[in-house]
Amino acid sequence: MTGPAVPFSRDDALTVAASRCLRNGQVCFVGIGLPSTAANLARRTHAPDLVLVYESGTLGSKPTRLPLSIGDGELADTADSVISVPEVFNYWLQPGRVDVGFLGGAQVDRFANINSTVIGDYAAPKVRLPGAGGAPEIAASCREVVIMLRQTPRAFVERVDFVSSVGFGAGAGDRERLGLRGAGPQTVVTDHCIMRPDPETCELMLTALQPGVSLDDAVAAAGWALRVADQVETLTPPDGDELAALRALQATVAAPSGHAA
Amino acid sequence: MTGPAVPFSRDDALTVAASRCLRNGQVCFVGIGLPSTAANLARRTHAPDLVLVYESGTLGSKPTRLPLSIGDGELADTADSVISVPEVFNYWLQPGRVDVGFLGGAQVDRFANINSTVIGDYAAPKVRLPGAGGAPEIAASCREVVIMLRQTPRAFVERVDFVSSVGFGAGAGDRERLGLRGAGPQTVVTDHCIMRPDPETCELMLTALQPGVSLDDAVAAAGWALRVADQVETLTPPDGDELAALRALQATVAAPSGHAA
Amino acid sequence: MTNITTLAEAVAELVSDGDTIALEGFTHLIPVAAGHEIIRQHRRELTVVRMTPDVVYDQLIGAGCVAKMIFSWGGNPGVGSLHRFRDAVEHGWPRPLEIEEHSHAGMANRYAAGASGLPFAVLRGYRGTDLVAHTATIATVTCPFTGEELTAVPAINPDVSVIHAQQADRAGNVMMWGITGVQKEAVLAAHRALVTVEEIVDELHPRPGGVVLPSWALSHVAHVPGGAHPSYAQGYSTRDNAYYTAWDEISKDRDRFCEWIDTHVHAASAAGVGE
Amino acid sequence: MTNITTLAEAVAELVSDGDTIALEGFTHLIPVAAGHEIIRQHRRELTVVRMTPDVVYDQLIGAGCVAKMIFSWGGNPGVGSLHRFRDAVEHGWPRPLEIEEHSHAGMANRYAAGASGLPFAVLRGYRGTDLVAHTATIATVTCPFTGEELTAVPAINPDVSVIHAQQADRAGNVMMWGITGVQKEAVLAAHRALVTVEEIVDELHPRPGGVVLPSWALSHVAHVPGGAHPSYAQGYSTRDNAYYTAWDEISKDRDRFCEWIDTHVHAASAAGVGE
Repeated sequence: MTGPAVPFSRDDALTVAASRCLRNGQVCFVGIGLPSTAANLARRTHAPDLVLVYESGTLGSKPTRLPLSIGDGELADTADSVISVPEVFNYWLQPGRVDVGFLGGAQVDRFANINSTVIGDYAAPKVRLPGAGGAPEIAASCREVVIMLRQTPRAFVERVDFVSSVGFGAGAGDRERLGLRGAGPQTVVTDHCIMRPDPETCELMLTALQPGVSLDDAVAAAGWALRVADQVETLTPPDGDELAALRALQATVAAPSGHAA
Repeated sequence: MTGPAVPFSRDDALTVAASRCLRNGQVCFVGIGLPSTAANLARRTHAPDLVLVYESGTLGSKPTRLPLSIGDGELADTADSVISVPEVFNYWLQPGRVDVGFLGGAQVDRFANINSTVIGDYAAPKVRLPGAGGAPEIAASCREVVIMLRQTPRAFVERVDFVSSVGFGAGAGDRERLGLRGAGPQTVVTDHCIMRPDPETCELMLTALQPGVSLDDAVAAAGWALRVADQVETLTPPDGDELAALRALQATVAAPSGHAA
Repeated sequence: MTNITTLAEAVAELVSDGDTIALEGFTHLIPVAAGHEIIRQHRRELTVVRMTPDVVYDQLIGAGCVAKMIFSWGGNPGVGSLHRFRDAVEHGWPRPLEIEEHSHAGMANRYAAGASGLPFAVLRGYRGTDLVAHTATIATVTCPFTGEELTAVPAINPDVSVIHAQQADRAGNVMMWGITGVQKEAVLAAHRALVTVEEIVDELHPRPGGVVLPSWALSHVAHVPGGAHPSYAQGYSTRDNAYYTAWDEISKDRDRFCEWIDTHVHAASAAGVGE
Repeated sequence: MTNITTLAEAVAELVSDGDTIALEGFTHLIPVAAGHEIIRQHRRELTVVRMTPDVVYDQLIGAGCVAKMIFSWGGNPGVGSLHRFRDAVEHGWPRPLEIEEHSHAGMANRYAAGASGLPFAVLRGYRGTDLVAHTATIATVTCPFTGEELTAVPAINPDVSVIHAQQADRAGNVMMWGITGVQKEAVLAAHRALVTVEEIVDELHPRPGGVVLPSWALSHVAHVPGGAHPSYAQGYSTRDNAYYTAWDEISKDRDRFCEWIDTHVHAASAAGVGE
């Protein structure tokens, strides 16, 4: 946290805050996109021994550039082991060997349930999204889950249109009732704030603000009456090292594809 | 079948007769011991493209010497692919991809059931045998089974003391009732004769005699009143090529272990 | 034993209207050329299965080959939506698309059960999700030892599975390496299997991470260099990320899509892939 | 992360009286030295699990460490019977041995279920055999989609699994190759896992057929060159077939067996294996 302030975007703040959720030595199941950027940033800053597991079957990947897809050859080339997709889900994810599941989505609701399936009615959708992919079992089986998503009232809703992956269902006790073994989404990181589940009710509460974001703005950017914790801290801004590492990571993406269009 | 007669033992006749049951290009699940010798003999004589599968997880092994155990390094070194033991049973044996299962045992009964578990009572055994190993599912799932065993009235019994692997159970219709997919033991090769199941009753019937064995001797060497088919042929004796290949195979065994005894 | 044939012959022989087919690949080794050949041969009423349907399934759907899709994640990886898939689901164009939607864990286990000759697989999955209410092929099963209730999904046994691999030998044994996804399971679960390969070699040399499929587990092998483009074949090609990006624009518009299919699929021949 | 320790420390820390332990290996890579260390440390009332219990389990049984054995084939491969096992089952010497007997397919699936965090596995197995009547851990389960009845076996989750591998790196990641049997499943099914290795290397280089177990899936790694003797470690040693043959005579006689254990196990130290 030393050095002069460096300019950063909202996405930078989101990515850096998410990367800080990962501790060195943890095993992290990584989705592609922002979660992958945040996890790889953590590996290049405070968590060099973070173990990255991708659902394509790479255990312990140490990519030198940001993978563009879950099946990027870089992930296989740098992995401790490449295994089959059934094995990654059955032998590694399902028994609870993974510490942190890192997920995004299209919608997140008050109880941290995730929708990545459909906006509107399932049978006659307004927007058909790609679908759940690996997320339902990642959300169920990892010891804990970190959700990261840009915050708008359309993305953060009272009740998701479709529960693709369970956070806390309808509230306290639901995970236990459903037999979901992990602790669920303990942290939701947005470009406005950090939310954590109320230990009693499991409802998401704003617990920290991104630097430069007001409490009113952060609450207004949720589609429900977002509760605010008694103590709200403001996150330390991304420091120079973090931003330099992030820029270096981002710079690796454009290179391999000749014309990025 | 050319050349002058070459002397051969009862075991030679048994092994050669069993090897002749295998056709070129078939996929054969091989147990260690006599079945492995017979299968490797077939590969070196009339069935060079016989595919050998061993339960240790070697697909398409082409051993240059007789393996001494199911997990002989030679089987891995010469395999098309080495896979895990769960995979060999689940992905390769269980779905019925294997043409022929080649089994031995301590006892075989009138309906070709195999005992490799115990002589006497299970709870207070006279002789505790090694156990079923891979045989129950080999006997169930291979398209057909060949049993090979030296014939004595103690080994060929009316009813096995313990059904380790099902041949035809109590008779016709039992395999279907049990949901066993393969056709079961279509051939039992002994040092006295060949037995095949009666198409109606599934009871084993003597259908061919080993060369130099009388019908009376063969029937007397079974512990039940062995039925005899209307037509009984006498097997062609092992020819010079077969015996030469068998001797060459057997010669590979002693070599790797310094002192054989 | 395997039949080494041309792609056109293999598809003509193996794929019929109404079949359930799986063209598997996990970003790596996607059998795109085989998908184009299926479009060229005007197959219809297909049920297509894949964990991660991407551009080639978008093309099959837009070309009207597909009646139903069984899947767990349908998108353009790293880019966004599949517009032909969305158009079919949202507006029924060019025909309505029935969907059967699972999670990755469920799909992987469905293939594994299919490869194992079992009618179903057991997993910890789907509990609490809305997939349970919308997908008929999710059920429960009770452990006979502990009484615990678990999720069951039925085996997938495609009529035809198609994969792309790096090498085959002249006897038709196949080897792939790098990320090999669920391809072995897809092949072993299928009634018939086609493998397109980058290269036919005299001998397969074992490699780290290499997965070998013996010829006796396959129906046909076809020599189709570049057959995974725009995806990649590790050791032979790199991913054409620009193609995926460009597809977003091409596929947004029905006319532009149709023109693209006419030019790049129908007017092209299977041989044009590089044979 | 893994703890690289001596064999004696690892066994002392991981194995307690009454534990369920699996020393897996399929002819290849059998963790014999670890078995001897368990005998030396006088562990008692163990339940020992293995698909193919062979000489080292005969030694554990004869030494009185074992209350129960869960297995599918117990013999001296290529030689014949296990005389200490038979003596325990047939005559209760040195103590009665409870057995829980399965088939290979069942045991492999029990480990796989254990590794998968499931309470049971489904297979086509055992139907019509007398194992069903004598083994309580064989049940049936009905497919919720087809109504078909299949066999269910419960997961095995040993307190400790022990395997032998060729190499570990200094961080405790392990690699084995050649016939690797059910060892990955045995390790992943266990609450605690110990791997003895032939060599500690600076870096693991991927190999054809190589199976890597990352350090975070293991409890302890111990450097025990020759730790699989008389079985073998591909690339490091060959099988000592004469030992297996000689064991037949040694183990036939109770006194001779006891003398052998005193001389070759108790009087030897773990270090004597080659560290």
